[in-house]
Amino acid sequence: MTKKMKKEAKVLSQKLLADGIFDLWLETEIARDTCPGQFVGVYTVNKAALLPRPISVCEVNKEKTAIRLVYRVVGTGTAEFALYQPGDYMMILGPLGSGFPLEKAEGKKVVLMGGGIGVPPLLETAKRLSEGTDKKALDVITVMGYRNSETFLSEEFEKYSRLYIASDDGSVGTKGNVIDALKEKKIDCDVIFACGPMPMLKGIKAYAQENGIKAYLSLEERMACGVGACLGCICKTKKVDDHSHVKNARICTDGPVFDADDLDM
Amino acid sequence: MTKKMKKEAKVLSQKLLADGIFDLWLETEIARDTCPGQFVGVYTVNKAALLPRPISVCEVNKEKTAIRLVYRVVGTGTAEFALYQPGDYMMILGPLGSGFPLEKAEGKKVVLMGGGIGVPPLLETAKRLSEGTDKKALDVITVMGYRNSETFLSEEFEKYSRLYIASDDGSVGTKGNVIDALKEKKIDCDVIFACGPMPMLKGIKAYAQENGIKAYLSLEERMACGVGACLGCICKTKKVDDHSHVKNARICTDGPVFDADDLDM
Amino acid sequence: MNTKVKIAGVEFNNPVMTASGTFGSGMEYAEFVDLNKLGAVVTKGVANVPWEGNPTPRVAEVYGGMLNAIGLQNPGVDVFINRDLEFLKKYDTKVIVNVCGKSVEDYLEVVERLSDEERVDMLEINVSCPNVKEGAIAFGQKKEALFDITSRIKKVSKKPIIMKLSPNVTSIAEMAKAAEAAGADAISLINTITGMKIDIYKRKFALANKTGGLSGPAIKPVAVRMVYEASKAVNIPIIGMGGIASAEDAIEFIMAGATAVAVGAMNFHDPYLTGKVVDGIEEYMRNYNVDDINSIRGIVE
Amino acid sequence: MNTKVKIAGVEFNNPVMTASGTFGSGMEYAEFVDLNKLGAVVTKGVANVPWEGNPTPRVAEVYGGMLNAIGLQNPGVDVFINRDLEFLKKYDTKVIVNVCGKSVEDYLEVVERLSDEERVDMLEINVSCPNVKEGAIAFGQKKEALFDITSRIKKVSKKPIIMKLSPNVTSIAEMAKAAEAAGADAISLINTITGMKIDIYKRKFALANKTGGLSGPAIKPVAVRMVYEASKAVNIPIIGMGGIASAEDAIEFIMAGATAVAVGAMNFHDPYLTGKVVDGIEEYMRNYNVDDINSIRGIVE
Ligand SMILES: Cc1cc2nc3c(=O)[nH]c(=O)nc-3n(C[C@H](O)[C@H](O)[C@H](O)COP(=O)(O)OP(=O)(O)OC[C@H]3O[C@@H](n4cnc5c(N)ncnc54)[C@H](O)[C@@H]3O)c2cc1C
Ligand SMILES: Cc1cc2nc3c(=O)[nH]c(=O)nc-3n(C[C@H](O)[C@H](O)[C@H](O)COP(=O)(O)OP(=O)(O)OC[C@H]3O[C@@H](n4cnc5c(N)ncnc54)[C@H](O)[C@@H]3O)c2cc1C
Ligand SMILES: Cc1cc2nc3c(=O)[nH]c(=O)nc-3n(C[C@H](O)[C@H](O)[C@H](O)COP(=O)(O)O)c2cc1C
Ligand SMILES: Cc1cc2nc3c(=O)[nH]c(=O)nc-3n(C[C@H](O)[C@H](O)[C@H](O)COP(=O)(O)O)c2cc1C
Ligand code: FES
Ligand code: FES
Repeated sequence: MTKKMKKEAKVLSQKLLADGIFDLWLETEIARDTCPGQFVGVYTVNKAALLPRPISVCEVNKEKTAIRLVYRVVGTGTAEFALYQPGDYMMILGPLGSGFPLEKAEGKKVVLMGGGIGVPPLLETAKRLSEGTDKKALDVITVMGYRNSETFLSEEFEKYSRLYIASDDGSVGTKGNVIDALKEKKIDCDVIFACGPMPMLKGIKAYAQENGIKAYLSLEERMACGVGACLGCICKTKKVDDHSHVKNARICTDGPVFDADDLDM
Repeated sequence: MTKKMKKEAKVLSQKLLADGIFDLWLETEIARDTCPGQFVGVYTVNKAALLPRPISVCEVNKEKTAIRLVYRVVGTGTAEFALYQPGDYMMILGPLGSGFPLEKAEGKKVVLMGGGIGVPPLLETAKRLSEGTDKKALDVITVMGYRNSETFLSEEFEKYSRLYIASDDGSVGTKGNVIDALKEKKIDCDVIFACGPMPMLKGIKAYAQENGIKAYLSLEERMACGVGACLGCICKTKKVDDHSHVKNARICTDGPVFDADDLDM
Repeated sequence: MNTKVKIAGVEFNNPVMTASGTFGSGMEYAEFVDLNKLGAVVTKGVANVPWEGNPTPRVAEVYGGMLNAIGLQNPGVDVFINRDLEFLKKYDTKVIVNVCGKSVEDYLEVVERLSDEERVDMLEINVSCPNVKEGAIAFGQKKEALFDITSRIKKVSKKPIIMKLSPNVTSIAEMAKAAEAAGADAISLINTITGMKIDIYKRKFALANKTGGLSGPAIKPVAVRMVYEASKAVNIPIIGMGGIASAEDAIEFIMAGATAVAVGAMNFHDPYLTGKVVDGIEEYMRNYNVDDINSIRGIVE
Repeated sequence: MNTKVKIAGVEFNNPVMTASGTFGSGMEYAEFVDLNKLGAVVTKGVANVPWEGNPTPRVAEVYGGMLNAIGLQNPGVDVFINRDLEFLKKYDTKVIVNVCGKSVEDYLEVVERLSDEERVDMLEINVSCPNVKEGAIAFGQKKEALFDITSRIKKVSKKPIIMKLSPNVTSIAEMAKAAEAAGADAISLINTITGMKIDIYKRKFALANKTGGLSGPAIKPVAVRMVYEASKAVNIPIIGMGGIASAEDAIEFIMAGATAVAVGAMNFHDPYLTGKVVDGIEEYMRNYNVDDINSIRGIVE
């Protein structure tokens, strides 16, 4: 397991990617051992807010020992992060969580499905699975769902995968959500990796079960410690969980990515 | 009375004046109506600390609509202030308090006595009384007490007054406090304006009474509102106070400068 | 859009009030805020005779708030009527006078004196100040004592009565019920939570009084919870306070069950705050299609 | 320089402990802090059988702190002994096990099971969790109930007993006295203060449980005051906690009368904090010529 640390990270660049969505590169030792699907806890300078904000790692650049975070401004913390300029420092905790099980996609047809701010965590996954950095998939297909025509990161996904888009307003790709796109495009696959809002994840789980596909889902929950100590961020599991000995797994440590079959959603 | 306001002020310059003592110029509308001896409340960005820090106005530059604050770093607030750079903004509330009664020194021999961080508030006082901007004194003498040879602001006082120095360690001027210097130099006067630590002020009050001199003392107390509403910052007075109808005056509004004869110290 | 709220027959233009002791009688803040804009000015506590209050230091800053141990310094009810109430006659806002005392008789005397003052719309009875040794908080920490003082005040008062409750109790619901049972027209909460700060370099209490009352954003979650619990326990209106720093905070209290809210220590952080809260509530109502402020009271699920 | 403190015959290398529930059993933080450096590891509450805890959201951030309503999820005492205590055998630090239950019998069962475990140095009895409906806090809010459960636990326990008190009471001094009278070897305080947060846009409680326990720097002044009041009321040692974020904060609790201190929610802000507090206390002692940490206990004037 990679050693977790809380460290200052240097802002290398930050730009607006789409309405309210920011694209931030941070130079940090944490980059050395980060796997796709893992996240970091980002601290605010604002002392009224003391808990770290969980933000997924979107991309890793090992040469520059840098990670990329793509986040939506939704509250005090993310609003503060958006103000950072190159050269500024931010305090981050990581790497956190377990990431996507790339080995489950090895030599397989994998579909990566992301909705809204669930899109970014899949970029590094797509990259590694297509380039075979760790494990190589047979075929990498991505299905990304957006609100409208602001399809942030889509050109980058095209580099590593066959990309299908769904949009709520129908302005790009399939009108509807990612499952609608999957069905419309009759995409078949062995494995799904997904990240996005709960209704989407529930839909994917059902779809995967019906079609005999393995699905791995990245979940979100309110967190305090981010390291598995506070038991704040649990999700319900089908079986008694190994750590808790009740049917609760910790999203921050046992996840955020879970085998859909293990989840009681 | 001058209208109080809470406004952003622009940092024009900041420099280290002596060990731990900073010299800050702020561009602010508050400069328009500020009298010597008044103070401002300076707010921190740190949201853990919500109360304004009272800092005396050291000098006023009406052309630049700017005020000068000279302060010692002693805690979280002042440590934050020391980080500000030209072009930054700080939130300040003012002008607060009533200031030195310059009219009481008009045509008189006045001694301004400052101890430690009580030195700065007297600079604008010395300037106005010597230049006669508002009222002109017959003679302006200043007696400033320092810890050691770091006699910050002393050259500036020399421009407006005959300056005597006392230092705790005897490295400059009279060894001892400002009263020791007053006695040693056999300075006689009609009026004293003083600012500094409580023991010094008590000594000055006693000295003034013995020698039939009028003394006006600038007091300090922990403050919350700074505008006279919370009753946090009172000092004991001899007579029932006009506002409180008990023997308490509010330092932030009725003071910080008081006629020594009115105080029950 | 309706922002008017009613408490015991008194109609307030909006639910925003000042928390007693943090706004004087409005004089000092009239420079910053148009008092006519406020739902009500709630004055500093006033007693039958002038009180000196506690020695200094009386205030200390703590994380996200402050401690105070003013000790209810006040000029007494006579000066208050002649000066403060006179001053407030210039304004078209409701006036709630906060009343303190050391014995039940003290309270009754002030209540009777104020009962005939036209400028007074309601009385808020402070039985929860943690900073005076005699009486005061004792009435606010025992439900029998609270019941007793409330019913005795109700007997003599010609003005509607708000009982101001202490958070320093095991069950706020029981205290609220006792006040209601004794005839209180409304309750307000929370007063400050007793706290302490020690200067570890001087090895001394930060306050001369040793303990003081904690207020400011730090206490907001406790205050919201108590307003919620009280609102479930009684049917009389509640004035909620404790750490309000924005219109959003004010709405949080209203959704927890408060009919009106009061801004306290954060006036010291931002002297314009009360006015901003009034504006911000209207903005929220516009943005989220709330036609009547009364429609979101206690709406939390 | 002596940093050792003694509680009920158990000697701790220094007064710095972890607050129950914020540090697991140390496993998760062992990556950040050398557990051997700590005075003691205080574990998450453990019950006779596994508990599921509350639905999510279980945590919410508030000004200067957080709310939690974990609901004492735990794997039960058997797993705890086999896994957590086993893990702790690798370390040379004292171990205090926090015990929870829904009935007196539950508590007694856990206490008896742990009584024979060598790795356990003391037991901390949590009678103050505001987040479980049955039992728990009820024992911590009525002095008779506290007296009763304490004496019954003392009868069966072979380990020294720390009673963990709730701040949600009118008089902490009375509760402390009840615990002492019933034979508690020490008391610890404060547990969290019950609070609430409402999301005004969703019009929903931020926590599924509606209320949660407030912790973090926001509550420190209340905690310091209660430690002070308790220390004046009883002669048994006190473990102080509530918002500790630095060595200075820890010393503030010691000067208020605590023999030891515990770091809680601020571990989440800084996973290295416990170690820093240990170092910072030593630095303070060096800089201010304190030879023995025990010499500044309760020294405030
Ligand atoms: C494992 C994980 C990965 C995530 N990855 C991303 C990402 O890559 N990009 C992105 O934009 N967002 C991501 N999120 C959501 C992100 O954590 C929240 O948007 C963010 O915490 C909001 O912080 P704030 O201070 O702006 O909002 P506020 O509402 O002011 O935050 C208040 C508190 O609530 C918490 N909070 C608020 N929203 C969420 C949420 N949706 N999930 C968890 N905690 C929340 C905050 O962390 C904070 O403690 C992720 C969440 C999780 C759990
Ligand atoms: C009328 C007046 C004029 C002043 N003028 C000056 C000046 O010109 N230059 C200067 O260096 N200092 C001046 N002081 C003292 C200055 O206010 C404090 O040094 C400053 O507030 C410390 O803030 P801090 O956050 O650094 O310290 P902290 O100790 O972290 O502050 C904690 C709290 O205590 C208050 N506080 C701490 N020390 C004092 C103090 N001595 N007086 C009042 N409140 C205090 C702070 O305002 C804050 O609310 C003046 C004080 C008063 C009352
Ligand atoms: C400086 C100060 C003085 C106060 N004086 C009184 C008072 O006279 N009467 C009273 O009922 N409450 C008094 N209070 C309590 C407030 O009215 C309010 O209940 C409490 O501060 C919580 O609100 P806040 O967090 O918004 O300040 C005072 C509070 C402060 C900070
Ligand atoms: C997430 C969380 C879980 C907690 N779980 C327990 C527990 O199991 N048993 C207990 O006695 N106290 C528990 N507490 C209370 C803490 O031990 C401590 O008393 C309280 O948080 C105050 O300290 P702090 O402000 O430093 O966090 C918990 C606190 C938090 C924040
Ligand atoms: S956030 Fe603490 S266990 Fe996951
Ligand atoms: S600081 Fe509030 S009255 Fe002076």
